[in-house]
Amino acid sequence: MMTAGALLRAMQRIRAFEEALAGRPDHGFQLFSMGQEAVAVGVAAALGADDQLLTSGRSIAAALARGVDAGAIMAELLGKEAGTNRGRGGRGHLAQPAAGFFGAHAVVGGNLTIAAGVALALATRGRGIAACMFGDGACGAGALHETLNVAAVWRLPLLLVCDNNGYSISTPQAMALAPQPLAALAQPFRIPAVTVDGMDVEAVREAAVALAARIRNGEGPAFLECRSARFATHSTSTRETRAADELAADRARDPIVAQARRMQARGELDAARLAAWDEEARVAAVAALAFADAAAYPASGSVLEDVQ
Amino acid sequence: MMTAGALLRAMQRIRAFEEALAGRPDHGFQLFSMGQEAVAVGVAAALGADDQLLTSGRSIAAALARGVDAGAIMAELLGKEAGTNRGRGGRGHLAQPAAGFFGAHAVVGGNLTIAAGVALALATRGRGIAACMFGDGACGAGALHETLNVAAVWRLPLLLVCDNNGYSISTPQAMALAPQPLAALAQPFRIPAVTVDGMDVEAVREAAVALAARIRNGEGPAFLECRSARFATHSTSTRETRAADELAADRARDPIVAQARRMQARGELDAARLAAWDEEARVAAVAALAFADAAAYPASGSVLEDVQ
Amino acid sequence: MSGSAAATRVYFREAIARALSEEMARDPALVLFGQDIGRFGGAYREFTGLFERYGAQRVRDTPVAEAAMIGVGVGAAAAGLRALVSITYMDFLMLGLDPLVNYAAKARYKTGGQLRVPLVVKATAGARGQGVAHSQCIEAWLMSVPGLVVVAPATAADAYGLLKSALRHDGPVLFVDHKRLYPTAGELPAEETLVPFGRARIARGGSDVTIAAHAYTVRVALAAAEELAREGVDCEVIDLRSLAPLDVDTLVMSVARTGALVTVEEGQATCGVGVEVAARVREARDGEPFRVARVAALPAPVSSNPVLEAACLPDAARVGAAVRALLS
Amino acid sequence: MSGSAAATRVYFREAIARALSEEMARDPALVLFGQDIGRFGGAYREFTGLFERYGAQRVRDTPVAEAAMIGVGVGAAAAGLRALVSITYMDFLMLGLDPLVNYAAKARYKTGGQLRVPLVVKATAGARGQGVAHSQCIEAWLMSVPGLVVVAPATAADAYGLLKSALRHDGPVLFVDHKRLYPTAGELPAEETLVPFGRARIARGGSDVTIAAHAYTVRVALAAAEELAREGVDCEVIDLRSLAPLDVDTLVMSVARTGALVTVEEGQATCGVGVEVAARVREARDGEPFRVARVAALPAPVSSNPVLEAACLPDAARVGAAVRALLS
Ligand SMILES: Cc1ncc(C[n+]2csc(CCOP(=O)(O)OP(=O)(O)O)c2C)c(N)n1
Ligand SMILES: Cc1ncc(C[n+]2csc(CCOP(=O)(O)OP(=O)(O)O)c2C)c(N)n1
Ligand SMILES: [Mg+2]
Ligand SMILES: [Mg+2]
Repeated sequence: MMTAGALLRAMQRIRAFEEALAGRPDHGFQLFSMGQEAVAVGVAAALGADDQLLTSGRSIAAALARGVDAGAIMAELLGKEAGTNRGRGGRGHLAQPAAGFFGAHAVVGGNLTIAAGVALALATRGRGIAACMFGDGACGAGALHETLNVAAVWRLPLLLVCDNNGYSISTPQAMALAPQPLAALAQPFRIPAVTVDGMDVEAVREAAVALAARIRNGEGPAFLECRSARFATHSTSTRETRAADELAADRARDPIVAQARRMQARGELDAARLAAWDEEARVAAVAALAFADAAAYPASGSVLEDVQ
Repeated sequence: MMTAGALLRAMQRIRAFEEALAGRPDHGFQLFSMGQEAVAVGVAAALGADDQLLTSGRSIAAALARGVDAGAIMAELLGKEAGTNRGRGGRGHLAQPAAGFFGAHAVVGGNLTIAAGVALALATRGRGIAACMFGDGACGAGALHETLNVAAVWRLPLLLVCDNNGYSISTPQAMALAPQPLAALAQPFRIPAVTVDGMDVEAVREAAVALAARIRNGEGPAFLECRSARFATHSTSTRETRAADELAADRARDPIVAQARRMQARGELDAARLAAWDEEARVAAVAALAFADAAAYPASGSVLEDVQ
Repeated sequence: MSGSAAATRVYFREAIARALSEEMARDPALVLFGQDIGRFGGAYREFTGLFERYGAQRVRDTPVAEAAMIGVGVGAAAAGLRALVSITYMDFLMLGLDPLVNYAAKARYKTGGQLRVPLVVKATAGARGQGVAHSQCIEAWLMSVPGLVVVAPATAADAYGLLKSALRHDGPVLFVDHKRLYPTAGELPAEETLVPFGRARIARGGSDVTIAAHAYTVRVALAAAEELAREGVDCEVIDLRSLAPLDVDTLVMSVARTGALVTVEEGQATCGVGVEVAARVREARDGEPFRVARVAALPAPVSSNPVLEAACLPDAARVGAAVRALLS
Repeated sequence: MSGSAAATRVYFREAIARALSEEMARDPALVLFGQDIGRFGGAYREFTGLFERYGAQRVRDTPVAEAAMIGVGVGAAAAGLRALVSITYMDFLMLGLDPLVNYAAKARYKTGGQLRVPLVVKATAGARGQGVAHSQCIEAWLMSVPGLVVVAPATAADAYGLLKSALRHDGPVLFVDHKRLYPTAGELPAEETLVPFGRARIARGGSDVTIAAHAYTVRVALAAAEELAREGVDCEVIDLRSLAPLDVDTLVMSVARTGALVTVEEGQATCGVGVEVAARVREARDGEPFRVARVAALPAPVSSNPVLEAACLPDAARVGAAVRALLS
């Protein structure tokens, strides 16, 4: 069980990583998770070595939370051969199955049926569960329905995690999706579903651990909706559409600040320790960036490798 | 409002039509509705001249119930130029939009999103609703989810009718579908849903009329599940997989016999009148078959007509 | 390309927005469906101003559900409206092929002429650093579907003129707009000028070799032609514009003069646009020989990696090399 | 076709069932997914006996959800199993192209070699009186997808041998089985004989013209060859068997002898298999001329109507006419 401090530090590392990358607009656009760190960290805290995590294209937080090496992720995002995917996947396709991060897939909803298949393979092997993170936008896709149904009929060890930041690019959830809450989508399939505050890392962790336990217990799939908020624009090349006050209200719910405050209130953390952890995270991010910058691009002659 | 007798006679005409066609295996396979007549007749009874009905490939009952000419339907099923679709559509694609039967489509679940579009067009015009009949098998398809969602978000005048005969070819509902009842699928979208006995034509009619009234009233889509039973094999070229006793139990619930009995019990029908109606239906079917047999096949030279 | 004095210079996206706006004013039955096409104005800002002018009923933001987006557009069009469905990345057209190919392309035929589907599916194709699932060009698949018209403009004027023709056609049309064309500008004639289907455009006259391209690769071909001109090789560049129907006559007349054809496309060469273009020309010349070469993406997924994307895609250098090899 | 004494005569469906059963025995990781493939034994009875022998965990009846069927197969295969997904009608492959093309075909590439997807999608193609949405042949679309292998047997022996190769391949394979082949029978060698990818079969030797076909059209081509033989025209019929990779060498050697190539396919001619085959041969012969003609379905939906279906599909008469026209 990860401690409150470990949860906080994992979020700090993600934030620092993305801030370091954000300072470097010289590598095409990126899909940041700022504000949504608690979802990735809380879910990853419920997963073990035999488990696999799949995500949408917004995957930096999940990859780091799952323990994939920061340097390899940064190198991948900068298109370097030293990246997790040898620089072939890039933003939206980060993957390291050997580390339990089966990977991101940039097709909205496109990883859902894949995750059901991964869950089936794990069930056949007899060890591990699959968790799949997707956004609210994916809840409009038929793939979710087909996945919920087969997962329920076959009692697959699958944890479906909706990281609901309330928007699909510029489209607010309510304009595109009738279900309220989105967790209600699981009910017809008699799949247990919970909605939690995605800005509260301990709440996410507890819900994920509880649902994962049921799944490991052979009770079939479960659905976890985490209400989060995206602090940055959809991508670094997308224009912002939300009002300043809405953004300010979101930022006031910063999951990192909230966890730090909570720990301080519980007397588990003092300002000095917090600052030290922040600095540690910053240093790690700078190191990852340095590693990535020093790494080489793939040779153009390798363009036909690993096609078939 | 159709009378009890009108409902019965509509079912008798469908049964007689299919029995006449069944006696003629010389035109490829057919998809019969025997046993499911009450669903088509009850739903059609709730539709008016401005409305449009769409169905799955199992569409003979629906087309007849909607008032499409029996001779034209028979001609279509036998591939004749005099058919509703000039013999181009055939089994699985019967259509006569001018008669309010927008048509069948043989892709399972394939008519669902189309029906939502038809409903949107009708709403824009300001008159009429769209009804879409589909089987239990279509409830596993993502298209249903996407249709439920857009219909709810846009409050489309759409009546979704699941003609649940319990099987997708050989696959029992419970083996392929987790939701129980299937009407539960509408709940997350906050779409009103009802499950009725699909072998009881008056029950189907009442539920359809009530839901259609809500839809006409601008309250958005509705979902009607009708529990029916297929008396024949999936298609005339498909082998039977159900046990004899199961089939016998189904046939004991014959919607035509049930409606006749009910009317007799209510003193609305005597044996002579029933026999006369039966004979009328048989004669009409024979006439339809004679019309179709007399009609010509399309000219092979017309193969490139109406492509673009 | 220098237009008439009255012509105005507009960005590709402006040409599309103008065509849409004018057609919506002209035909009240026209409804648009797409992700973030409302207030947001579309991923490429090609829908700017339409929501404000025509409102939420006619400019509909949709959920991320390509199958329903196209299916609803098809049903609405078949039932009396006229629909344009915007697919932000052609890769995701795959999710909506069932309603497009199995229903829309066959509706008129299978109903014996009772139904028509005046639908335009606008699908944005091509690579621009977005990776393996946001870069594909599958227009060749749709070219093979009876009942579908497929157009792919390379200039602002053709985007405007072809989109207008598509929005007045009574059957389904695939309108392919390439990502890399959005930052480009071109001249739009002052007077409304529609571009008919099945009519190619000679983008550059020449006598030594015919280069046939469409969408963004027309610019690649023109760049190659400039280089080759310096070497004394005079290329004729034909912008196909309309892939189905194809303008075989214009191609045949050009090849009759040059005797050599190089096809260029960003999609795959296998079963692609170019191989079909060459075959149609050959069939029209019944057997009279001419030299042919095709340039296309290499047979690999298109990575977002800058090095690998560039290595995979056809560029002016590869087109130039193909022309030199063909003429040598 | 007469086989060795030891050979057994089996129906096409039996060849498939045998290959599946043997491979399931050989590889416990192999799982099958499909509609009604369990007790029912499959739409064409090609899964007969497998459910009884291997059970519900490995022979999985699925809901009618092609996207999930393929997606689950892809995920299971990528995570350590080996999957075969049965798509009863190739028309419905369209519903599952996203997981197949956007994920499976790119997984190895986009993960830098970390993932492999040992998946076979078995899609039943072709027309047999089932109408516009149950008759299409879209194998040419998949031929163009980097990362996919596409095979299409015409005989029981090749169905057996190619399916076995597919079930041992470490990447995604599209296995095309044509409806009209199910009632046919052929000889199966007594000893297990795998058929490698990329190797065509000379179904009939000849010297006047090369006819290239695949799946059911091989039988159409052979029938035409019989007729033509009576007229003294000696046709070589090449059964492509493997569409991606293509066996260009065998084609080139044949055309070198005959100087004429007629391609036959049941799908559309436009951007089809035949036009690609002819182009590969031409490229391999660098420019050395030969006569070419293609025979395919007419550009219309394939109706269930007996008259219109027959009018639309290529038959021996049309192949014969094409050969005569080419040689005259
Ligand atoms: C099938 C598909 N359609 C459209 C897109 C374009 N797209 C990329 S991200 C995105 C928004 C997804 O929103 P959500 O699922 O809520 O995830 P978030 O971006 O909020 O994390 C869209 C529409 C896509 N990648 N895939
Ligand atoms: C997308 C798709 N997949 C598979 C099929 C093959 N198929 C035809 S009918 C049918 C069964 C459908 O069952 P259901 O929806 O319950 O309708 P019913 O036949 O019971 O009336 C199937 C699987 C199809 N037509 N479309
Ligand atoms: Mg979101
Ligand atoms: Mg059923």
